Amino acid sequence: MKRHLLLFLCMISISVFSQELIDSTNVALIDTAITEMQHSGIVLNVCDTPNDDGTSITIKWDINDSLKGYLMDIHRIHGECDTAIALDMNPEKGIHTDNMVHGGTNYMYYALFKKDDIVKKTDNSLPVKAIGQWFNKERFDSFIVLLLIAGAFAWFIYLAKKGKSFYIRKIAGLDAVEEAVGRSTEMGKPIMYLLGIGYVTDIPTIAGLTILGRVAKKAAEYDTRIMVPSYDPVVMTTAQEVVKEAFTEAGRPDAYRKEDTMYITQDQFGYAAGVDGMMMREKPGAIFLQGLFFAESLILAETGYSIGAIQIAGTTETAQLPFFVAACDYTLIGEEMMAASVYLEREPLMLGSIVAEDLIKIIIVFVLIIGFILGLLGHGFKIGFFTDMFEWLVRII
Amino acid sequence: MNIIKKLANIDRRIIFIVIAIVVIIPLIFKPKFPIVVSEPVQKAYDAVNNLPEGANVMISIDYDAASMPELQPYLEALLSHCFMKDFHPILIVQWQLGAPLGTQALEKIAAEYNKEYGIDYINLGYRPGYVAQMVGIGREIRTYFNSDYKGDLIEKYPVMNNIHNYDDIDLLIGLEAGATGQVWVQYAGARFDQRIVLALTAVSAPDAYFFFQSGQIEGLVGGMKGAAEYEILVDKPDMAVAGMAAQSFAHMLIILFIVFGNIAYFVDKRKKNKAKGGIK
Amino acid sequence: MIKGKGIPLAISFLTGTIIIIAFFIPHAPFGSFEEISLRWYSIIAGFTMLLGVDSLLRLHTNKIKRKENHWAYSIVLLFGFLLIVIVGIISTIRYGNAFLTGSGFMYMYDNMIIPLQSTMFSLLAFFIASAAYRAFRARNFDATLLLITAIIVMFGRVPISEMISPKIPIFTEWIMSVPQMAAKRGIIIGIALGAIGVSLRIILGIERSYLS
Amino acid sequence: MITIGIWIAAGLTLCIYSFLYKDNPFYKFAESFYVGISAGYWLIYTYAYVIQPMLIEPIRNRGEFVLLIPAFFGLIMLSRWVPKIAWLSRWSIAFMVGIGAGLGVTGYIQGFLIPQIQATILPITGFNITSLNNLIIIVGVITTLLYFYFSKEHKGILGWTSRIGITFIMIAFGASFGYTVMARISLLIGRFYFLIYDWIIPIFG
Repeated sequence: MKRHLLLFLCMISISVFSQELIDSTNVALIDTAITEMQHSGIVLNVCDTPNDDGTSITIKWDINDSLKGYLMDIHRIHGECDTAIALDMNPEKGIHTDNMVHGGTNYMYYALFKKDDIVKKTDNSLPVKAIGQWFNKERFDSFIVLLLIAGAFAWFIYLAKKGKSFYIRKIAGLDAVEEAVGRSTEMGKPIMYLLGIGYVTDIPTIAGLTILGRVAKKAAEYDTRIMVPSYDPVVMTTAQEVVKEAFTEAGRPDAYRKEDTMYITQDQFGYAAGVDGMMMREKPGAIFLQGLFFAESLILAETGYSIGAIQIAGTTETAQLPFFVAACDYTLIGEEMMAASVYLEREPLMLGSIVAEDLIKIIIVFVLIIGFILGLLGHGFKIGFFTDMFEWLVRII
Repeated sequence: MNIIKKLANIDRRIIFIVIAIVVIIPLIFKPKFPIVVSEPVQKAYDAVNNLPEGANVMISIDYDAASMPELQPYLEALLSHCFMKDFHPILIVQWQLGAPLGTQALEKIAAEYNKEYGIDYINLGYRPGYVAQMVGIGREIRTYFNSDYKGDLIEKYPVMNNIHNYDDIDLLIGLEAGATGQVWVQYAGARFDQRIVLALTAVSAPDAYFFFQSGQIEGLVGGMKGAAEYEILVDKPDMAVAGMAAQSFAHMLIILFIVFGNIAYFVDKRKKNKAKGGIK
Repeated sequence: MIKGKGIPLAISFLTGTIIIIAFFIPHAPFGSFEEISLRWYSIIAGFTMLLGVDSLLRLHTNKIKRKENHWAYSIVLLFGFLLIVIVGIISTIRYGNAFLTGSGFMYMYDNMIIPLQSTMFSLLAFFIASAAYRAFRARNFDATLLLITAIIVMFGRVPISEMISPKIPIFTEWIMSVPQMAAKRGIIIGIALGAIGVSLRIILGIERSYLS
Repeated sequence: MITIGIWIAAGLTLCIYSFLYKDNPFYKFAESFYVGISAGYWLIYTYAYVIQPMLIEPIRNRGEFVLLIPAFFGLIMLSRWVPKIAWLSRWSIAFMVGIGAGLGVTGYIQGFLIPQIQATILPITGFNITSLNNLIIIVGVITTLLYFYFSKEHKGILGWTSRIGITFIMIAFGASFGYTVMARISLLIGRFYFLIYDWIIPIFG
C-alpha cells in the first residue's frame, strides 16, 4: 500500500516536471520584451521571474559609464495606473524584481535615471506577464536526490516486507539499558529520562521518544519508577502516552504514574535548574539523556555524574557530545542515536530503512572517491579529459 | 603520593574560587595582549568592507542575554563598521529575548555616528515563526515586517523603499547562539542564494566551519575572541579586547587542571596495578 | 475506529507529502503551502503552551496542598508566575503590547530574567572547570586524542599563545578548518541522512512512536 | 547612579552563584522564582506574538477564516484535559509531526546534503599544502561517514576505516570542547564585568 503511494508520488512529480518543460519554452518566447533606453543605448530586459508562483517580474539592465552616480526609479504601468516600484535605487545592481504583480496581467515598465536636475527616461517596455511555473527547475538536483533516496527506501522496505532479514551492528550504549535499569532497581532508586529541549518535530526528540518507550517498558518490568521532566508541553504529552503504552505493554498499567512525566518550563536554564534540583532530591540511579541538548547538557551531565548515576546519553548536537563522552558512561553519537531506535524495535521495515540509508552512504562515498580520482588525474596529472570530467561532476552536483 | 591523592579529591568549591579569582583579577587590572586576526574573521570583515556603496546589510539578532558577552561586542563593532562605510543596517530579531539587546546596541552606535533612524538604518524588531519568515522574506519582506519594532508602518521610512526580498539585501549577517544560523543557511542561503556571514558563540562556531569551507557562508566570527579580532580590524578596541586577558589566564588554568587531574589519575592507576601485582 | 491511529497517520502522511511536493511546485496554490503550514504550526504550538502551564501549576498547587518537601518554594514559583502574568496583563492593557520598552513587563525582563538567565549560563564556566579537573581523563586512545586537541585549541585561541609563537594560532586554525571540519562534515552528512530517513519513516507511517 | 533594578539584578545573580557553595534556600528561591517568571513570560509572549497577531487579528480584521483550521487543531490539543476525548490530541500532534517531517526531507537535501557533498569534491593539484589539506578533508569525510555505517559489522576494511573515522571524530570533539570552554569563560567574564562595573564600583562612587 505505502509502496504504491510512494510510486504514485513519484509519477505525479515526473508528469508535473514534463509539463513544466513545455510551459517554460512558451514563457521564453512570449514573455521577454526588450526596450531601448533613450539617449544612452542601455538595454532594459523584462521577463517573468522563473521558478515562482506567477506573482513576480524580473527587470534587468546593463549600466554604462555615462550613468555613473545616477539614482534610478522604476515605474510599472498597468492600464492608466502608473506606480513607482523602486525609488532612488543604486542602478549598479542591474536587476530588480517586482513581486507586487498579479499573474496573467500585462504590465509595462520604464525607468528614470536622475542626477541633480538631469532626468533620463527609458521607453515603455513591451507588455510582460507573470506566469506561475509547475516545476522549480533550480530544485531539480534536490528532486533527483529525493528520488534516489525515496527509491532506495521503497526498495529495501519492499524487501523487508517480503521477509528478507537485515543485519544491524551492535550499538554499545543500548545494551547498557538493561544494566542501568537493573542497577537502579537494586538500589531502589528511580530512573530519570531527559528528552532535552527539543520539540516533537525535532528528529532527535522523536528518536529519544522511541528509546523512551523501550526504557519505560524495562522500567515497568522491573517495577521501577521512571521520571520524565519535560521542556516542551507537546513533548510532555507525547511522552506521557509513550510511557503509558509501555507500561500497558509490560502488563503493568496500574504502575503507571502520569504525574511522573511532568512539565518544568519552556526556558532552557529554568529547565536545567529544575531538573538539577530534581536530581539532587530524587537521586536517580540511572539517567538517560536522549534528545536535543544544548548548553544545559554540561549542567545535567555534571550533576548526574556527581550523584553517581549511570548515565547513557545521546544527541545529534555535535557541540554537546564531547561533554557527554566525558561525563557519561555511554554515548550515542549523532546518527547512532537514530539507528538506536531501530535497533531497539528490531522491526523489519525500520531495519530496511536503515539499510537504505547505508546504501546512500555508500553512493556518497563512491561519488567522493570518483571525485577524488578525477581531481587527481585532472588537476594533479593535468590530463585535460579528466579536468573536464571533474568540473562536470562538481557542476552537476 | 599522599599530596597528589589529596589534591585529586579536592573540594569543588576550591576549584570554583580559583577560577573566579583568575577571571576577576585581569578584569580589574586589564593587562594588554596582542591579538592576531584569523582567516574566517578577516573574510567576514572583507565581505562587509567590499560591499557596494549604500549597501543594505540585514543583521539578525538570534541570541539572548545568556550569550551577550560573546556577541554584543561584535554587534557593536559591526554596526560601527557599517556606519563608517555608510551602509544601511536593517535589524531583525529571531530570538524574542534578544530584541532589547539589538535595540540598545543599534541606538548607541547610531548616535555615535550621527545616523538618522529610518534613513540610514531601521530596526524591524521581532516576529515569531522563524522558518516561515525566512521563506517569506524570499518573496516579500512586508508580509512579515510591514511595521518597525515600534509598530510604525515601514512605508514611512525611506531606507525600506527599495527593499522587498533577498535580492535587495547585499549581505545577511546572523548573530547566532543556537541552531538558527543553520536554518538561515538552509533556507535563505540554499533557496534564495543570499550571501551570509555568521557570527556565532564559540560553542556553535566549530559546527559552522564546513559551511565556511563550502562557501555557504562567507565569513565566520567565533565567540568573544572573534569579536576581539573584529574590534581590532575596525580599530575600536572595546570590551572583547579587554576580556582577552582574563580569557587567556582562565584557559591556562583549565589546561593546568586537565593535566594535573590526569597525572593524579595515572599515579593512582599505577599504584592500583602495583597492588594487584603484589597480591599475585 | 475513529479513536485509533488511522486518522493521525493519514494526517501525517498528507501534510508531509504535500509539503514535499509543494517544495518543487512554485505554482499557486502549492507555492505558499510551506509558509502557511509553518504559520499554522506556530498557532497550534501556541495552544499547547496552555497545556504546559496547566501542568506546571497543577504540579505545584498539589505540592502546596499536600505540603510535600520544599512546598514553600512552590509558593515562590506561583508567586513569580502570577506576578509576571499580572504585570504583563496590565502592561498589555496600558501600552497595547507588553513588550514595549518602558513597560513594567520589560522592567521585569531587564532586571530579573536577564540576570537570572545569564548567571545560570555563566555557572557553566565553573562546572566546566570542575569537570576538567575531575572527569576528563585520558582513559584510552580516543579520550587522549580528544584531550590533546582540546588543550591545543584552548591554548591556541587565546592571545597568550600568540606571544609565545605566532605559529600556534595558525596551527589551531588548521585543526579547525581541516581535520575538525572534515569530521563535522561527515557527521552532518550522516545526521542529514538519518533525519531524512526518520522523516520518510514518519510520512510512510513506519515510525509511529510519537502517536503512542 | 545605581537603580533598584540593578540591586535586584545583582541580588538574583548572587543568589544563583550561592549554588556553587552548596544547594541552599537562596538558590532554591531564585530557581523557583526563575521557573515561575519564565513560564509566565512565555505565556504572555505566546499571547502577544502568536495568538493575537497570527490568529485573532487576521480573523477579526482581515476575515481570514481559514485560520480556524489551525485553531481547531490547537483546541483539540487541549482535549488532553478531558481523558475521554484525549485521543483527539493525536490529530494535532500528527499534523505538527507531518510538517516537521516534510520540511526535514527537503530542507536537509537542499541545505546540507547537496552543498556539503559538492564542497568535498576537491582537486589534488600536486605536492603542495592545499592538496594535502584537500586529501585530509576527503579522507576525513569518507571515514567519518563510514563510522556511521550500520548494516555491517566493523571488521576488516570497514573496521579499519571506521577506526580512522572515530579518530577524526575525537579530534573534532576535542576542538569543540576547547571552543565550548572558551564560550563559557567569556560568559563568566561578562557576568563579572556586570558585577564589578555596574554594581560594585558605582556603590563606592
